[in-house]
Amino acid sequence: MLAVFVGVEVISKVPPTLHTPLMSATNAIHGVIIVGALIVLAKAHGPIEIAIGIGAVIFAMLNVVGGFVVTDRMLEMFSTKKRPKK
Amino acid sequence: MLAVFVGVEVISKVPPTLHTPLMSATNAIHGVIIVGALIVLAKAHGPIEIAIGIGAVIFAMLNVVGGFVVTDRMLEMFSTKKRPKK
Amino acid sequence: MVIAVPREAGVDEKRVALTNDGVKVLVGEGYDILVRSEAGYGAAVGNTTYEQAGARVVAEAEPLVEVADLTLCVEFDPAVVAKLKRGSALMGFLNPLGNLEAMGELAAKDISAFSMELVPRISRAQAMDALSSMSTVAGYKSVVLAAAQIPKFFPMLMTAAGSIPPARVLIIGAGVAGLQAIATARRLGAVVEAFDVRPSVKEQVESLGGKFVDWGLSAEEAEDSGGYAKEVAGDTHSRELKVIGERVPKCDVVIATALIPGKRAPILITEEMVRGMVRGSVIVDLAAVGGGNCELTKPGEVIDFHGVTIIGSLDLASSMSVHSSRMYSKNITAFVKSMTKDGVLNIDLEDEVVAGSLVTHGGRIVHAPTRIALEQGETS
Amino acid sequence: MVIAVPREAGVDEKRVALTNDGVKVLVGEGYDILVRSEAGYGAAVGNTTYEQAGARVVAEAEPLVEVADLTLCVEFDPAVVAKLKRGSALMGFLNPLGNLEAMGELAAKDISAFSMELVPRISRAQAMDALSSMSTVAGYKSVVLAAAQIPKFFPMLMTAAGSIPPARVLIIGAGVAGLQAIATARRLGAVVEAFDVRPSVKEQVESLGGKFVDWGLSAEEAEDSGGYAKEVAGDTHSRELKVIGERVPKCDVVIATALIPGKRAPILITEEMVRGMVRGSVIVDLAAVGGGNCELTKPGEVIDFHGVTIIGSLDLASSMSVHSSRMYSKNITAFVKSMTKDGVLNIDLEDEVVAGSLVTHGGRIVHAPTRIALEQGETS
Amino acid sequence: MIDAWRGAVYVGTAILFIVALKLMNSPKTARLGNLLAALGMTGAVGVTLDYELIEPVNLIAIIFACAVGAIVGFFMAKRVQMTAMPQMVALFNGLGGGAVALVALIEFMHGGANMGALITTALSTVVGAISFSGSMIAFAKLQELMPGKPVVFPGLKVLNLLLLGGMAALTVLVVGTEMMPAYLALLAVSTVVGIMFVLPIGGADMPVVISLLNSLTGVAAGLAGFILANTALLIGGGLVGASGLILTLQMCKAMNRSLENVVFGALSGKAGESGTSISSGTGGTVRSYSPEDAAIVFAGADSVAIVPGYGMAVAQAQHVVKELADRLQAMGVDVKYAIHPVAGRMPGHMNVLLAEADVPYDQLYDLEDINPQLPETDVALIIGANDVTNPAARYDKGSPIYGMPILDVDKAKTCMVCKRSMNPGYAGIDNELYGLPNTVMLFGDAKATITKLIQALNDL
Amino acid sequence: MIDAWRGAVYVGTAILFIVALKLMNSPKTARLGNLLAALGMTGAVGVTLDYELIEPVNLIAIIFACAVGAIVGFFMAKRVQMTAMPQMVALFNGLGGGAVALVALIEFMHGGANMGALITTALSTVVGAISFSGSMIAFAKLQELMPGKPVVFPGLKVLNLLLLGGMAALTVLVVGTEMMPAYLALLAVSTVVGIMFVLPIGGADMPVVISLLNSLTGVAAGLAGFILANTALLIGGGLVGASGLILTLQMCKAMNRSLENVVFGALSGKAGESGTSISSGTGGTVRSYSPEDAAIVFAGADSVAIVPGYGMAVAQAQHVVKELADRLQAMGVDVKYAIHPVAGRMPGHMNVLLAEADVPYDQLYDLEDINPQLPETDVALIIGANDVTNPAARYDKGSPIYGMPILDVDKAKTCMVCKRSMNPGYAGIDNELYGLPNTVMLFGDAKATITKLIQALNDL
Ligand SMILES: NC(=O)c1ccc[n+]([C@@H]2O[C@H](COP(=O)([O-])OP(=O)(O)OC[C@H]3O[C@@H](n4cnc5c(N)ncnc54)[C@H](OP(=O)(O)O)[C@@H]3O)[C@@H](O)[C@H]2O)c1
Ligand SMILES: NC(=O)c1ccc[n+]([C@@H]2O[C@H](COP(=O)([O-])OP(=O)(O)OC[C@H]3O[C@@H](n4cnc5c(N)ncnc54)[C@H](OP(=O)(O)O)[C@@H]3O)[C@@H](O)[C@H]2O)c1
Ligand SMILES: NC(=O)c1ccc[n+]([C@@H]2O[C@H](COP(=O)([O-])OP(=O)(O)OC[C@H]3O[C@@H](n4cnc5c(N)ncnc54)[C@H](O)[C@@H]3O)[C@@H](O)[C@H]2O)c1
Ligand SMILES: NC(=O)c1ccc[n+]([C@@H]2O[C@H](COP(=O)([O-])OP(=O)(O)OC[C@H]3O[C@@H](n4cnc5c(N)ncnc54)[C@H](O)[C@@H]3O)[C@@H](O)[C@H]2O)c1
Repeated sequence: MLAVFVGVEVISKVPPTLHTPLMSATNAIHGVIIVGALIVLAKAHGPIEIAIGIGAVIFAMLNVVGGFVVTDRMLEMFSTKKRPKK
Repeated sequence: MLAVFVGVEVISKVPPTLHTPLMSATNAIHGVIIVGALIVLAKAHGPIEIAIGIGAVIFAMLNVVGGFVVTDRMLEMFSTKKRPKK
Repeated sequence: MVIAVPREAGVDEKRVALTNDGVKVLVGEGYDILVRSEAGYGAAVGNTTYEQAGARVVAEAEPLVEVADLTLCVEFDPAVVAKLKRGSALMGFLNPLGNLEAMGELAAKDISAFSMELVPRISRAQAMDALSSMSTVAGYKSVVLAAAQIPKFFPMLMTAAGSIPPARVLIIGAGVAGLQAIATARRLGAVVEAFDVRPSVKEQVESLGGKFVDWGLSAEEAEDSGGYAKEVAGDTHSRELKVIGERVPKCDVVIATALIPGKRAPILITEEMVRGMVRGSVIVDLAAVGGGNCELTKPGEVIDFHGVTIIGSLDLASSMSVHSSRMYSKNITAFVKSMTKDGVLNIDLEDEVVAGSLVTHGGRIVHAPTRIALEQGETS
Repeated sequence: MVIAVPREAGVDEKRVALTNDGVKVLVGEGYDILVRSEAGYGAAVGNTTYEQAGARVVAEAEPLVEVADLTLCVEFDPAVVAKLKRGSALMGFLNPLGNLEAMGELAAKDISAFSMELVPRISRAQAMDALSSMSTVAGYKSVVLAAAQIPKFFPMLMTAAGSIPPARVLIIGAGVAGLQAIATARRLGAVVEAFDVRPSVKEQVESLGGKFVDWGLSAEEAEDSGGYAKEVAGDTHSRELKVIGERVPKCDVVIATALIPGKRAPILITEEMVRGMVRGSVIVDLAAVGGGNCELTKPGEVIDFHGVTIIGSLDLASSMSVHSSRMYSKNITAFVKSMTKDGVLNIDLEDEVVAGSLVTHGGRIVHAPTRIALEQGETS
Repeated sequence: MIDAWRGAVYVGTAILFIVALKLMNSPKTARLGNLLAALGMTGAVGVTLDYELIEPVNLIAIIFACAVGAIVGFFMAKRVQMTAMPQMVALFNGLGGGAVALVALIEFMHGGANMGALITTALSTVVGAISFSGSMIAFAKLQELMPGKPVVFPGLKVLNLLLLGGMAALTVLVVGTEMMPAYLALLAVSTVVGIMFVLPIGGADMPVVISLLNSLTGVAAGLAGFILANTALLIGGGLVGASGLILTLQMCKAMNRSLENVVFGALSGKAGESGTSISSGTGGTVRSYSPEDAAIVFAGADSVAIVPGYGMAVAQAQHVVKELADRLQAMGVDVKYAIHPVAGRMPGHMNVLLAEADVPYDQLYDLEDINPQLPETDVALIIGANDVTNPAARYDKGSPIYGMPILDVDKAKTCMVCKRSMNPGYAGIDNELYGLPNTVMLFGDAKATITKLIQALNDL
Repeated sequence: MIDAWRGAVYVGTAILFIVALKLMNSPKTARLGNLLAALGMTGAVGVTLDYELIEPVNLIAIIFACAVGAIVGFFMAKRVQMTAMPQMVALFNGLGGGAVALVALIEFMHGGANMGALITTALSTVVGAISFSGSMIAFAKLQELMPGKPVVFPGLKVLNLLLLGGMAALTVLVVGTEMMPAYLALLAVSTVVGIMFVLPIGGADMPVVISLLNSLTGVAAGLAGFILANTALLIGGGLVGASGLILTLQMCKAMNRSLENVVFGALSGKAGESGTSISSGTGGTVRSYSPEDAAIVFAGADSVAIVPGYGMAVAQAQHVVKELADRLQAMGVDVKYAIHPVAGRMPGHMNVLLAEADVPYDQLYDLEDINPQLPETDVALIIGANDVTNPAARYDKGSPIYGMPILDVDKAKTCMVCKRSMNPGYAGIDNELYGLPNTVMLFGDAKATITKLIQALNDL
């Protein structure tokens, strides 16, 4: 509940240009499901569960790694134009 | 821990004139100890514990009520000068 | 082709039709430029400067317009017509309706005569719009003259010797000159009100920090299709006089610029209004060319009427000769350049700008109002 | 007590020493005010206006200064001395060093003569500082005159007929008049540089958006204890001429205001510099009162030197008669009021302002430089 | 690993996530924010498992799955073209949703849960599956594997109602009976619902939908956190669920649409084009920026040309324009004013105003001087000018302004136009400039808008 | 009452507290914030107890204690004079600390706690007691029940070290043995430590100390939350602990001191006067405001008179001054410019500049017109003017400006002076205005400072 509240608080004034990177970053963050996937895979029994677990971990991992890398690439655009401040 | 973090976040940019009212408000807030005092008084056994408990509740209640009222009076100063906006 | 730049005929005329910058451009286009000796003195362009730019300076005795294929002037001198080469071209403020006879002669000599005041005010022709250039100059100078004349400050001044209120300036007619006058008066710190028949200029006046006198005339009543003002008459005119009459006596300076193309300028400031003005006040009547907006105005003169100075001078542009010549020369140059094809003047009657500004061509008077006026003159 | 306001003697002098506002104040203090008929015409103050304010208008034939206890004037007319009542007082720009003989006569007639230019420039006396008032007027007007004279625009203008560069204005001497000139020229859009011997004015020039020509003179070399400039001579002077000489030819307008109290104005613009200027340029020499900063200046005249106009006019303040009279009248009124006790003039020699501005009093010349000059004149 | 330890790391992760989102508010710190979030994630993943307690088979499976996911994810993300970013985000989001559904599936298979846990499991299955299939459709649309337009067919509404009803019924069944077939049916129906949800949406609304799905995935992950009693999941998921929703709403707002309108618009047949994209009179789509967006553009610029026009005069915006220029110069940006000879309504109109605002003359450039410089200029900021920037003057013989020289602002890298509307200027003609791909509009009164822009620059 | 229900209310309370603190950031919403916090508190208190489960004795005790506390607290707070506010805050804070200590005491008496709970109990006793006694001393000092100056005596340092050592030893003893006497000794020693902590601090540093004690009480309450496993206490206490500390640090910063310096300054003998108060050349203490402070003053003003002087010209601040005036007018404030006849360095100097900035003439008032209005003006904002506001001109015959009429800005309710330093102006004399009680200084270059002020007004 507090998390939800903080979510609202933290987001409420983002410039529109950053909407997409921000969406992408939160997208990567919900990749925390990797934690859940790892837990279930760790205690999985039998091939079916393991297979499903592997699927879950792969999916989640793709989500996490891909999400962060894509976000980073988006954000690169803002910072490439470095110039001396006065 | 999250609470601490939020505390930092929420306070970090207060104009100096509001320092005193803010201090006063947080002062009232730590009066939540009233909750603790109530709990212990509710389950207190024997006159000594009850006496101490009564002391704790009175103290805490003073803190809470006095704190909020004082803060409100301080803040009154800022809002008395109401005037029509344009 | 040879282009001639004679010395202007008017005694007080200090402008010149082509400055050294213009010479450079036209030489680059392939023309030979002849300039009468000392033609540019009034505009601070010396003979050597012309020569350095590529022109040939022609002494007083030698022929000039006589040998030219195109003659450039600022104000038109009817006496020049006789000297022009047959079939050549002429360019300048010809004032055809005021020089009907000369126009006939020009046609008779098969001269292609371009009148700069007829250049249509379309976007493409803005660089050739000499009327705008000269109005700009006049609008600016009118305020400077008024400031020099009036025994008061323009700006507000709060000093140890009391507070001086800002001058109150009324601009009548917020066209090109009027707007420039507003801007200049505001720069000097005056409080400026502007008046016009065309309600569409309200926004323009305000965009310069002036206050527009809104007297509720609709655009249809006031404006023709070309954006020029229509003549107002009858009831509207008397309403207009009332609105102006209320303001004039409260003003320190009035700049009048109201003109209606092809007509006498409307009378907007009556003798009575002037009598109501405070001693020392100043009226600059830029409409003096059209007879003046003030009924007391004597075109070309500065008069004092009960302590009010009424400036009817016609030479405001000439008094700013350096810059007005420079602008005029730019306009002329742009015009000539637009008609030039392979180094010769190519008069393309299909071209709106060319056709619009031609008065005589191919031995005929092609400017309709002029032709009509001439014909009426002959019949009457 | 009777205060007299005569008509100014100078033909071109349009100012008046006391306007209707001043009359009101002094009547309130208990004085009787007599004003010569039409004395205020030049300043747009009519006889009836004076009467409404509480003054008595005195016809030409009637005695005026002859009956007055205090006579007010702007410029001093030596001829008036003979008419003044013995033991009365006189107030105005007396120019004592230029009117030595008349000062002697004033002393002889036991007249208390206050010279407005001698009012000390202390904070309290700012409201009586007529020199500052007139300098303010002159500084403003000098720029307006230059703008009216020069055949160019002051402001930058980017138009379809080319871009007009802003006028370059050099102000020499950034005192009261110079600063006002900077402000006015900047308002009109010119690029302004200012030059002074006193380095302390740099900040002031910049506070008006002007550029200060820094030529590295120290405050001690340049300034006396009262904040006035000291005369610069020898090496420093030639360095100064060099700095100015580099700039003058690049300028369209030069406004010269450099004065040194009690001395001839320094020559800062040489003939050679003027020759280097572009035709049509303008020099306004406000230092003409002190002989002029330009060696070609003819005080009181406007001359044309190789196309450069040099304005040496002395009547700039007079040409702004309405406001300059108003300011002067405020100054005079404040001065008289400060000396008034129970409705009469109370000359308190303890008062710094009174003592400082008195030239003659109690039958003696109390202004030291005047006395010395007179004595020297007598012995030589 | 001691539980307390792990808990601490999870809380740390949560804090890092929050800080990261906060840092994402400004372009200057956004990248750092992303890095911090990644760091937090690494920490959380690192401490999750007690490796010594895991069976070898599972360990191998874990290592294998992690390696595959990480490597494939990394290269996909690195290789993808900038323009294909949106579909990437959709894809990854779907995978996240899928992972949740799978986790829930395994938990269900484990069985033995109480009522509350069962409900939660069913819910996270539903949400995860919807998020998965919806995202995949979004991906397919954006990648043009299927038509990008809204797909609507008769009976879609009825079908949707049926599906939703089925979903509800199945959920009850699953919770009541714990039967595997019912569960699988629920999974299937949810997947179809996801598809049906995204199918009717298209075009410019896609980003909003992706954002919504993103939020959904967050909710799903949070639900999984409940099932697994895992703080990191709970907080992380909740955070994304909430911020994702806010973000979605903000995106709608920026488009002047409501969320309902976006989601159900096509269904009810009243789908509008996105509010930010107006098709300009001369073709091309017009992009509208907020002052905040504009500020970010300026933050990345080295050179700016300010082009004032009549609108600046009308708004009397000269003083704020000067202030903006000062602000930009203080940031090290090279600022020039490009003055068209007939800008405004009188010769020298702009000069009068800019002189009043104390703009130094040497920053003013006329047409001939500035035009060659414009192609190298990062941003041309056009303030209330119109005709003098209209490219039609170059070639369209029928145009009333044909032949007038214009400022080549269309050649600048970005061309930003501040005016109140799409209305024409003096000449009364449309300006195709506004539809060019490198043009963005900054709608509003010049004075108010530039003031906001300065504020946004300060807030950056 | 169901525990889940109660938990939800507690979380709600926590959120209300957070929102409240957030709202306290701006004077406009601060009061609402306070109300919300009080609301949250009421909620938390309301749900805490299962009344049906409480023994009648305890219930009566509770009702009695609550009534007494509430009534006394209310009237004390209502009756107290505005000037006595700080000591009230100190008093209430101390009571809060005391309550914590008492709660801990009862918990200790209950006994039967594990190691962790014991440590926590000991800690909350220590912190609560320190906060209690420290606050009481602070109260006594402020109420002038004892000298307000720092009390330092030889050997204080040694004594403090001994006390701290004793405290540590006793804590270990308590945790190890659970003996009541040890506990009581700990309570006593902690109380003495609190006294010794505040005694050597005095004067302007008091608010900082109170804020620090406030933070401590928060920490103590949080610790009590641990003991009682109560979320509301945990979050509320933690919040106050953290925000109180931040606030303390900010207060130190605003005074240009470090926390160490404030707390240990007197002890080590290098206590400085507060950085914001400089004694003015003509006596009186000069108060310096930040632009943020100034903004709040303006937010409460109905009428403002702007007094420009030479400094505005030097800074070329006329455009930002106009902007400030526009901003204030948009807020509904009546703005007038008061122009002194000799402000600046030439006649009409201010007119030239203000006209350039497009200030309407009818907002300019000269000395005679504005002086009668100044006593009714809320704020006189003096921008780079000095001599023209110097009250010495009225009476000090020795002053070079004696006799010059001045602007009666000293008669305005608040007089705010923006200049770079305490340096004199043209006349070279000090200005006693700066030391008047209704004057505050806004040090800095006029242009930069006014720009910051506008920013602060926007942020409000
Ligand atoms: N300079 C001269 O001497 C002169 C004389 C006469 C005619 N002209 C003609 O005038 C035109 C000048 O070109 P231009 O580009 O300067 O002006 P323009 O083409 O007339 O365009 C001005 C634009 O400013 C916008 N605008 C108006 N008020 C605004 C406000 N408060 N805030 C923001 N934007 C505002 C208008 O769009 P919105 O309504 O959408 O806001 C309008 O499209 C040319 O066509 C020229 O030929 C010039
Ligand atoms: N108006 C005239 O005609 C005229 C002519 C000559 C003399 N005077 C005299 O000039 C004085 C005018 O009074 P005033 O009050 O206008 O000016 P002032 O008394 O000279 O004071 C100006 C103040 O502005 C401050 N300042 C300077 N630069 C600044 C900057 N960049 N930002 C902020 N503050 C700045 C200075 O203090 P800091 O250094 O602390 O910043 C200074 O104390 C009077 O004494 C008058 O008699 C007037
Ligand atoms: N498109 C272009 O390139 C271009 C160039 C220059 C001018 N123009 C336009 O042409 C129009 C006229 O310009 P102009 O300055 O040459 O006009 P002008 O010199 O013919 O007249 C001056 C002004 O007087 C006004 N006026 C006429 N009768 C009046 C009356 N009875 N009372 C009050 N005012 C009266 C007119 O409305 C006009 O504003 C303007 O709208 C101007 O914007 C367009
Ligand atoms: N305190 C007051 O109330 C008050 C009032 C008015 C003037 N003042 C001060 O009096 C001073 C002089 O004022 P003023 O205008 O009457 O002076 P002024 O008329 O005597 O001289 C005009 C200017 O010429 C300059 N100058 C002199 N010789 C020069 C040279 N060789 N080269 C270049 N410049 C030269 C002077 O420095 C001065 O700035 C100023 O500092 C002014 O601020 C003070």
